[in-house]
Amino acid sequence: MPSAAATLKPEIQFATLDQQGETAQLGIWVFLATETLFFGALIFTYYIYRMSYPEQIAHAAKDAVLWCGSVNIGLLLTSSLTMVLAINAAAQGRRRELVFWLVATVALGVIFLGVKGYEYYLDYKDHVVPAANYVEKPGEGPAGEMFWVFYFVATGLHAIHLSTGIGLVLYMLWRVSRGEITPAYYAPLEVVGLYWSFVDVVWLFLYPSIYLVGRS
Amino acid sequence: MKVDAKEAGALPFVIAWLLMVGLVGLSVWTAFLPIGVWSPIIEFTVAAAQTATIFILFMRLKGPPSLKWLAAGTGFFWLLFLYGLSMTDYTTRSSWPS
Amino acid sequence: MSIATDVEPSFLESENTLASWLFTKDHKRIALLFFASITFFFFIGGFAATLIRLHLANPEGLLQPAMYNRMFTMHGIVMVWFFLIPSIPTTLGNFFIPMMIGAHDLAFPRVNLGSWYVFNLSGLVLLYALIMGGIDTGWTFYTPLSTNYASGYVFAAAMAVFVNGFSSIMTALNFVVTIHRLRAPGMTWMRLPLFVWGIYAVSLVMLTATPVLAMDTMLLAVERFLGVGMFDPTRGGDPILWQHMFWFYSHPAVYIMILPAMGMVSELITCYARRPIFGYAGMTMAMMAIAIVSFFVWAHHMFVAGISVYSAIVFSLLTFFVAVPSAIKVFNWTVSLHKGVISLDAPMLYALGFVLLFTIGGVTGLMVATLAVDVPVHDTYFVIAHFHYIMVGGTVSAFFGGLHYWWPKMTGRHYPELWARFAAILTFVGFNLTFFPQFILGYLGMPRRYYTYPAEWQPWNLLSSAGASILAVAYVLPLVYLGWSLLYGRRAEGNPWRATGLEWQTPSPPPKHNFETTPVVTTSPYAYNPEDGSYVTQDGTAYA
Amino acid sequence: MYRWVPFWPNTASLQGVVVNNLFIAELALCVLIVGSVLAMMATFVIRYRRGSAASRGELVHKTWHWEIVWTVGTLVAFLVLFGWGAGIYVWLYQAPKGDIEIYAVAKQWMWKFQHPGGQGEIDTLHVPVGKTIRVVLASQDVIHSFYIPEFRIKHDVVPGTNQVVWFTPDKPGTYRIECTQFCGVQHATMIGNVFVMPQAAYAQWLANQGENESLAQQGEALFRTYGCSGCHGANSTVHAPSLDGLYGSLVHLQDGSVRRADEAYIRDCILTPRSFTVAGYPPVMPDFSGQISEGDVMKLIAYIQSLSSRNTRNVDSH
Repeated sequence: MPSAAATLKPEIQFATLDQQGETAQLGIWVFLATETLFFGALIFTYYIYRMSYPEQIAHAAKDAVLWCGSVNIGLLLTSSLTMVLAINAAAQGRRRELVFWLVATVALGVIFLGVKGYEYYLDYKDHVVPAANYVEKPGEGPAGEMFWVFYFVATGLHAIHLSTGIGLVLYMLWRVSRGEITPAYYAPLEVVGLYWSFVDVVWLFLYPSIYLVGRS
Repeated sequence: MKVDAKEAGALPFVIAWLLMVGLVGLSVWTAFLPIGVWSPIIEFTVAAAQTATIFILFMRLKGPPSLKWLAAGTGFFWLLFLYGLSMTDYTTRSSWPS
Repeated sequence: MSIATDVEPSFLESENTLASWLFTKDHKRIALLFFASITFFFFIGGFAATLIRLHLANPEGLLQPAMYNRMFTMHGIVMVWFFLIPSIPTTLGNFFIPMMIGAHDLAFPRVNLGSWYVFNLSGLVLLYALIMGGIDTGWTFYTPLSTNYASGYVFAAAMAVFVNGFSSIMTALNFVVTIHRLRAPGMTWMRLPLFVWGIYAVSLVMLTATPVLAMDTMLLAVERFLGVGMFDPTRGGDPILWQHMFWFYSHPAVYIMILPAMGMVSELITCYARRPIFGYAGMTMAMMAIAIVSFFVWAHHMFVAGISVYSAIVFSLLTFFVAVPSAIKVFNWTVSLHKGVISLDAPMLYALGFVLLFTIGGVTGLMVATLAVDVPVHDTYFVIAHFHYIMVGGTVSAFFGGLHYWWPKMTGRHYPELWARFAAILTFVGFNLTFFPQFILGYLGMPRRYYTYPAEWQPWNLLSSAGASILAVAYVLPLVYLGWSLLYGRRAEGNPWRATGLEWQTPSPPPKHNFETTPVVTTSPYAYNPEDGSYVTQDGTAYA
Repeated sequence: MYRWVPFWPNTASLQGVVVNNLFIAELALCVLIVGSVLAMMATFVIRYRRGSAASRGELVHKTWHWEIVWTVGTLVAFLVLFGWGAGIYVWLYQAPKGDIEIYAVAKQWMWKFQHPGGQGEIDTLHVPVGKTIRVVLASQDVIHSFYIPEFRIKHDVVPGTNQVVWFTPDKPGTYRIECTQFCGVQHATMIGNVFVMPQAAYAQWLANQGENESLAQQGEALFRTYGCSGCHGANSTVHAPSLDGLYGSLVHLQDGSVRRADEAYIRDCILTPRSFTVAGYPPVMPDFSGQISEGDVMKLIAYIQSLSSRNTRNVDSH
């Protein structure tokens, strides 16, 4: 056994490692509640405007690249799966499997960002990037531009969150290599997993808001 | 089927994953049907179902500490305040939109 | 145990390199770091306030109009986000929450330290904006003035507020989790001291309100920086949407300021009246009710802003509901004096001042909650006076009261009692002289944020400015004598006030990890007996 | 009234009197509450000071009884205040048809008023005593707020929308108009005066303003310049809704909703017609947002208004 696990003690304010791990989980859940409100407020502004300019925004939203968004939702759902399998592997002490699933998670995240980047490129060619090369299309009015502002703010913030997630998973890989993630104490990995899955959930709501509503 | 991290196999998660990907398909399909207001309703029901799956199964909302439920619910619950009370203004303001 | 206490040095003395402070994980040291930061910002905000009052002493003024506008904006931003909101939670809360619940530290010490760094980072961004020339939008950043018309560093200031929110969230998250998970054995929810309840309630509000403001300022910054439309009416945006989201945070923010103060005052009144609080359960419920209902009332800042009449009616009604728990609290504090053994030490003077000033602020709050009365007094000095009674008369009084009360515990030294009483009375007098005339000015019709005014209002303005100079002295005075006491103050024993809380059952100043052994709690928090002067501390020890 | 109180503002309108009464009632209640808290505190602090011999036995403990009485009592008092205030507010903010309709445009840092007869004023407003004055407000740049302390009325002027305030001055005199929403560097100087004149003097003043095209006439000219008459005119071949009798009527929109055709509605229709397509008409009207100044919009509204008042009431009579 690596020595780190044998000498692992809870921090001074905790009685047991279990208490420490569960407290960390509670902490990240509370943090995710604030994230819910953060993205929820953004979606709130979007729907206020969408309520006011239903046709113009629906018109603008049809220019969002549906296949990119759909591929990405698939990628993220899959990454949530690989993440949970990584946690299971950690809890059950299967280290090679753990590393494999973590690498897979990072890979899926990176592909997501790649697809997103390509989508931005397509958007740029379509002249829908506000403040860069936006050209108002007939029938959209100023509300069209507001849609694209929302689109870039929302997807941009999501991409920042996802990049943070990728960084955290890489950090976890490093800790795994140092033997610090063991069946006795893998709370850090669980915390990262919760964050990762939540970033996935954000996309579950952004996806229909941006790509689907008003398509028909 | 066991879902606790200590003893879970891959199977329940793979099944849930397949279901969720299937739901995405349903969502995209209904988006193109001429069913008016029903299509966003279906799309968001799908999103809510996927969220519930991820929260409960993948993020193990069921396990200890039990307060996780409270924390997870609070964010969504508080959003209701923002959405609901703002609507008292936006649904009745006569000079909006301009 | 007593031997171990002698051996373990206090948290102040255990190690004293610069790094041991800057990278400390000890909640007590982090509290002192926060103390330094918010004191700095308090005096920056106070400096601006002093200039404002000097300027308004006569209608011709002292500053250029643009400079005056920058001053009140700076006063607002600094005082709200860099003093009042963090004041009690990050300093007294940080120091005493773990001690009061019998924990060795907060749940996430690194997050706690991070919060301090993030706070200072946001402070630096704000100082940059101020030094580069400041901004003149008012602390409310109303669009489209802030996005399209105002000169100055609106983007930087908005980012400062945005980053500051992270600090709030980190601190609040820590408190919520700590209070849920790290209470000592026997410390049930109904045995928590009311200060802990106050901090718990305020953390809940911080966690749920701050993200909405973060998103709002984010969109403002995007609009300002990139020149795209979001709240701009000429591009289809709704300026009132900014206000909705801004007040969704900033109204609860008022309760963020007052809830810890309410908890603080409950500690002070029980200790100096030597009797249990009247209606403990009612007090806890009132605080939680305030925390939640505070989210239902934000649009009462917008009664004349152009929201729909129906919406205004709904929000007015809800605002009256939030006043009910506040009324309960005032009633309970007052009755808590009944049959006590009352000594008017400095902390108690601050606490009694708090109750009175909060009551005046509260009843004038009823007036502005009434729709028809809000129409004439909205955005006038009446509102200025009203919220200063709550925030300065309330929060700052309670903060100073708590600071004096816990000073011996934090530093191991007594403050000079006579000077402190003098400062407390001076605060009360100066405060009323400053802000009461503003009620009158407001109803006479003087709008806020005016750099000049018709000459007929000068007497009231002059009176207010005179009061402000007294208030300034009353705020600088503690800085002097508390500083003095650090070096020359009488050494404090563990429990000089014979108080019941767990935090007092340690040496002063406390050792690094608070308790040698985790205490076991057996009683309710305020087991004072006024009849014979006996009391039982929370760890079950009875004293005659 | 109340001039003997040195810190009481003058009250010079019907609205002012109504609001004032409520204010006084609330003030009395506040004094009562603060007074009783202060009295209780002082009594206890003195009677139960440390060292006093007063008995400390039998603390009042079980508290629900008191708590409930106190809570219900305050709640009832609050509900009365709420109802009283809300009733007045609805009355204040639902402007009736006025005797005189003034159009006001706020901009950094001035108030521009236009009378129905076309007379324009800057930072001054002349109105007759005893008449109901309706002021339609618009802003050219940022949010301002229209406030006359003596009338106890105030309303924010939000760019992008029209707001309406009304008042019935009941005492001749000169009163201040203030901007109360911070609107930039010279916010404090955005002050005007409203002159409330006896009706004869007001008529005299109007006459002295020289010959003016009325606001509606100016609007009619704009109606042609902007090409509105091409479609909305009597002989047009384009299928566009007629504007005769539009003002004040109920309009059924394409999306199924119904709107009252008030100033705000007409303004919205001119600027963003696509959001307000009338049921049964094609959405062909061009978007005028950003192309017409607030002043011109107001003239057009005055003209469209005059199309309906020709039959119902005579605008030019005063």
